[in-house]
Amino acid sequence: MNGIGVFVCHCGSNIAATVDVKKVVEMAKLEPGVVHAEEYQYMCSEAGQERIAKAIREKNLSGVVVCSCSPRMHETTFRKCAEKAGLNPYMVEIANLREQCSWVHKDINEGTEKAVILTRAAIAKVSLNTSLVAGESGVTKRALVIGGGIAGIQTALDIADAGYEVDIVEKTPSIGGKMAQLDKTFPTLDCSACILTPKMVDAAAHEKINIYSYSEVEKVSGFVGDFTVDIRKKARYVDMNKCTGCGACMEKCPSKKALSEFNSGLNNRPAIYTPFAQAIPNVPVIDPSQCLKLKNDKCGLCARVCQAGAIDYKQEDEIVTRKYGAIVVATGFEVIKLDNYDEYAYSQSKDVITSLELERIMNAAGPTKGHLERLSDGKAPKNIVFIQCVGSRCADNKGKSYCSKICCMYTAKHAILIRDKYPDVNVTVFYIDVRTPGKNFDEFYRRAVEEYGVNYVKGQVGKVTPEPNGKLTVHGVDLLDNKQLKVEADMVVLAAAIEPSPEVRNIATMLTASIDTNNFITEAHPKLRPVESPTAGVFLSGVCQGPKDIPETVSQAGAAAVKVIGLLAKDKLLTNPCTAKADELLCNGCSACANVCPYGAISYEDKLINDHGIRKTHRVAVVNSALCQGCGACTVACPSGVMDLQGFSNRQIIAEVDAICR
Amino acid sequence: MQRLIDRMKELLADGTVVRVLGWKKGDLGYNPEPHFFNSAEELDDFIYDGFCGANLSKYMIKGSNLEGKTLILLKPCDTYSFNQLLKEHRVLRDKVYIIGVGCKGKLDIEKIKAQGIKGITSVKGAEISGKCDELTVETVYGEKKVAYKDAMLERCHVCKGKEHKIYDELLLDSTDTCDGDRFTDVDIIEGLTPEEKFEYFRKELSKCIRCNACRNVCPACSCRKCVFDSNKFDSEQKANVDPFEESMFHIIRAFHVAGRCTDCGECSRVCPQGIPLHLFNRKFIKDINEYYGEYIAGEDAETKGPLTDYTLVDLEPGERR
Amino acid sequence: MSSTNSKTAAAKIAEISGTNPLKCMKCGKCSASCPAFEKMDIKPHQFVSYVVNEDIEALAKCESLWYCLSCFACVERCPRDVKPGKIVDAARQTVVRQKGGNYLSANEIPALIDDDVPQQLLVSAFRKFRR
Amino acid sequence: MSINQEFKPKIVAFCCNWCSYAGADLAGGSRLSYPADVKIIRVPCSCRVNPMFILRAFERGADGVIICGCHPGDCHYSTGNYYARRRMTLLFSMLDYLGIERERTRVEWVSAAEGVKFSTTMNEFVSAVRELGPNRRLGDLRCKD
Repeated sequence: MNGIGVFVCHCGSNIAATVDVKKVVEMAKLEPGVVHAEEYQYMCSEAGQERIAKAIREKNLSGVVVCSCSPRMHETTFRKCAEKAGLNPYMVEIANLREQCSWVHKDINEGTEKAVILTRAAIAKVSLNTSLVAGESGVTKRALVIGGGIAGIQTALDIADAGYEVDIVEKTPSIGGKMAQLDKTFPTLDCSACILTPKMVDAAAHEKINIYSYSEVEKVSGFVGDFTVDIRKKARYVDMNKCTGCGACMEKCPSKKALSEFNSGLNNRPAIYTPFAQAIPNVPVIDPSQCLKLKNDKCGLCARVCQAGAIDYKQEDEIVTRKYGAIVVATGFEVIKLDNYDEYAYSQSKDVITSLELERIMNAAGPTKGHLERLSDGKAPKNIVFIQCVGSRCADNKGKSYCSKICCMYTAKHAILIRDKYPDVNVTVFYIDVRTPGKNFDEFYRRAVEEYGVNYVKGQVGKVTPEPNGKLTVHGVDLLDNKQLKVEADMVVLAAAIEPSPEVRNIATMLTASIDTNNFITEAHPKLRPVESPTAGVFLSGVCQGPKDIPETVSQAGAAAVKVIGLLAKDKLLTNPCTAKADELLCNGCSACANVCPYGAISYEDKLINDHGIRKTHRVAVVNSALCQGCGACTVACPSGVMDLQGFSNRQIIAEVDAICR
Repeated sequence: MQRLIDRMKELLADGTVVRVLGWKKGDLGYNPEPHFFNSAEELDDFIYDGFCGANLSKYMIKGSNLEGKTLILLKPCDTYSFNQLLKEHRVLRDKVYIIGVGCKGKLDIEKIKAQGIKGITSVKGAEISGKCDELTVETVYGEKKVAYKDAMLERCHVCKGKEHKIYDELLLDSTDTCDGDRFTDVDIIEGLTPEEKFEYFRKELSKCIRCNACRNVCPACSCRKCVFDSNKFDSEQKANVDPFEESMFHIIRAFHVAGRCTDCGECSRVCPQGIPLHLFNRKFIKDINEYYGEYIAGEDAETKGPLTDYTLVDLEPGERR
Repeated sequence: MSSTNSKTAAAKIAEISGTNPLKCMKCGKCSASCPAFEKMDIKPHQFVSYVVNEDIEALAKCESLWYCLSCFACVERCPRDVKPGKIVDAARQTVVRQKGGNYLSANEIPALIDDDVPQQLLVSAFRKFRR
Repeated sequence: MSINQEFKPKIVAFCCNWCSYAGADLAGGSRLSYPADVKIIRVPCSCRVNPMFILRAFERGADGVIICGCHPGDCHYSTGNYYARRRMTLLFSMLDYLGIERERTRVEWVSAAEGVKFSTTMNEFVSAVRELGPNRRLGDLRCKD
């Protein structure tokens, strides 16, 4: 220990007005270990920093206390300054004389007395500081994207374009996600498939992108830069390498009773199927719950018609283990179940549909070949009613508390498309509020009203009753007219809330990422780090983080990609040196610390310990400093105080306590 | 007891175990002590009677480091401690063969003395095979009778039950001894004013001589080096100077075993000053049960302890449920 | 009624009904669901804003109190858990209590019942008039 | 015990780096005053606060100890304050059991945005401790004059 230098900042008059800085310097000089103390107008200025550097060099200081503003403001500044002068940056402590002293106290005597004590505590702490060196860990230059919707595809493309390898894991047989199911997109009304499928093809063709379709993430271990992931490739019963995608098998398959997931269950698909014509990969899968061969060993027609010999009924799930440097969650959303909204007769009438179902009905490749017709009798509807906010913005326990964000716009889109194609159809929209923030969004909604004559009525619908004549009576209210309305409709479209995909819970647990009460993954900071999860190396893309439309999803996907690229571009990651560390000599190996570690950073090893010449094998805790974030939960769980936190050690904090209570 | 000895010899003979961890006769007939018996011959000094209150599970930390398997005798309450040690990886299951022995309540010689009986030479009626309802105390002044229950350790009056939570085999019968509520004393203290509470504990704790017997006997205090012996917190062992020194020691000791303490009562049993140390542990146990749901440490070797666990809706500090 | 009085009256209604009228997002689902809407001078959704605006005097005088069927469709369907029906009910209670008596006494009821009276009416009548 | 206006209690406040320390900074930035008796020790998380620190503070003559952390659910380390909540609940209950007034110990969740809450909490806490008077039950007499 060579000696501590104390540097008291006036911060202009910010500190000096309520703290007698000369007195602080004087008192600091009396503290044990202090060999240098001075004051200056602005310590953070270049001249101020030069004073610190000079003192470090000339007096060969072993520790520095800067009495200035909050460490949250300038701790890094002073650490860098010390480092440049040849002192370990972690030998610097800050006494917060501005935010926590001069700015809150008015009396100069009181302020000075407290400043002296705070300085004393910082001196006591710094005298126990140890030099810390940030550790390094390697980076596997490959990223994993979980989810192959527009969010996942865009993230993967952006990462791959930067030259890094990306794997996409998609649970369904094809990438494309919800966007592939949409007919047109707002507010430009361009065809969804026309803008999405080229991206899907790009992703499939990209030499840096590898798609695991019909696969799920099974297990994740490791940490930022070095994740190990087990991927379960579900048995397709079709050999990906042999299949030519001719489609003969699907045509011939006699089991055609399964509901098409892609068409929202509005029509049927065969047991061997691709979800849709432009599926990528264009290799069918056999649904084992439907296939006659797999169920009771009959049929086998597909194998017989397959000229490539790609059908393999014996195929089994396969687990692939791969290493990644970063993981992006892009698991997307589902439309909520409408069981809690029986008043809207969704389960009673085929003509009450969700908006996503309407997308399929409007789509030329959909169950009605794009003709707007009632699912009950195939007749063209004359009156269509849209009901907004079904299950969104609820404070009861039936629905979701949040606004699903996309419904106002897609309803305006649907209304415009219908009025455009079928001018004689009356469209009524019951709304609570119309929310259209976004470029050209409100203009789009106004066009629906002003150009297309869509009837917007403010007021939520109370109930929908199916009538014996096949019509639907919508019991609504016009709050602006203060009138109850009964609207006769041929079709009712519900703007049902969206919710995160159910598997996100499981994935979040595997990634130790936290999720909120609505199952959306929590971002590291709601404003400043919106695409990162609090777990290092895990990033968020798309609706898994919160409701979003396509443009927003694509921007966020790009942002997540940039974060991933920034990570993968590094050869080494510097780790926070203020991590926990166990004293192997005395560790009990009791597991208390590992039980409370939120990062899984603590493991146990049977180590040969040399205890003053006595060699014994003990079970001891080992902290992975790349994983440890330095919270200190383990240090308190440890009964013998063997687990300590570097930079905030037990003895350092005790020294501060003692200095304050002296 | 002969059955027990025969069985132990059998297990030694067939090589299942290489030693026995049990109780050895003391010099006074009422002070047996824990002992590792390394051969069948040594077992001549073995005893298991009403005075064998000592919980042997902690000795298995040492036993786990010895060559070969150890036969350990565990009373029902000792099995909780053993499970807890197993959970904390302090003992190894495959290094031990457990005979769960029956228990009819354990005796406290101090309780006999407290009845004004002096000059005790021996006590009869404490045999495990007996009925355990009356003790005959031989003293230099003649024979005295004491009801077995009146000489029982406090902890046996609030016994957790006579079921062994872990064992390889069971031997000997038990009798239920529970006739009290273990939280009664805690309730009483909780009802006092701050002044009265402070006075009570000051009076009790000022007796503490920091002999560390409570810590050394405690099966949960199994750290290889106790914080009070190390410099980890600048808290090394030192002579008591002021009343708070002991309070600090005892609060921290109780806190360190909170959620791990099985309420085996050894701390109070061994305290030479008779400080009711279990009152600290039971306060934590009571709070844990009330705030976080019933939890019995050592009931199994897997469940997460209450202090290494949480729920999103836990009670706020200072709030009462 | 002075402003402090109306404040207390509004608080009283919130208390009796056990609901928080501030949670209302003015969607109107209550009014859309109400079978007695046409007869009401103050509509169910307005009831909520009257309480928010502390105009309890108007509520006490309104016809709606006696037209509400207490069918609780609005309570069931309110997405914000504001339960307008309970608010109407609470407002009615404050009026009934002030008048110092019930609209009907239990003894008068048997004479009024004939075979055509649905049981639900009896139940809701008790709910409305007897506390 | 009569309220002694002259009595200047020693108050140790442990503040987590991410929320409460930032909350204290915000209180400073907003010039929201609280008694100078409060001295803050920065810890990474409320779960870093060892009961040893608290007892040590009392031993060395502190009159009150307060621990501030992120609101439950907002912990920077996601779970730290949940553990802290259990530990402190039990420890404070024990201190109460030993006759150490509850008003001398406190846990408060203060977010980085709650400068006002930080200042009002400290004002309340200090006046509660002032009312109790000096801590005589815990102090190490050797440290006194």
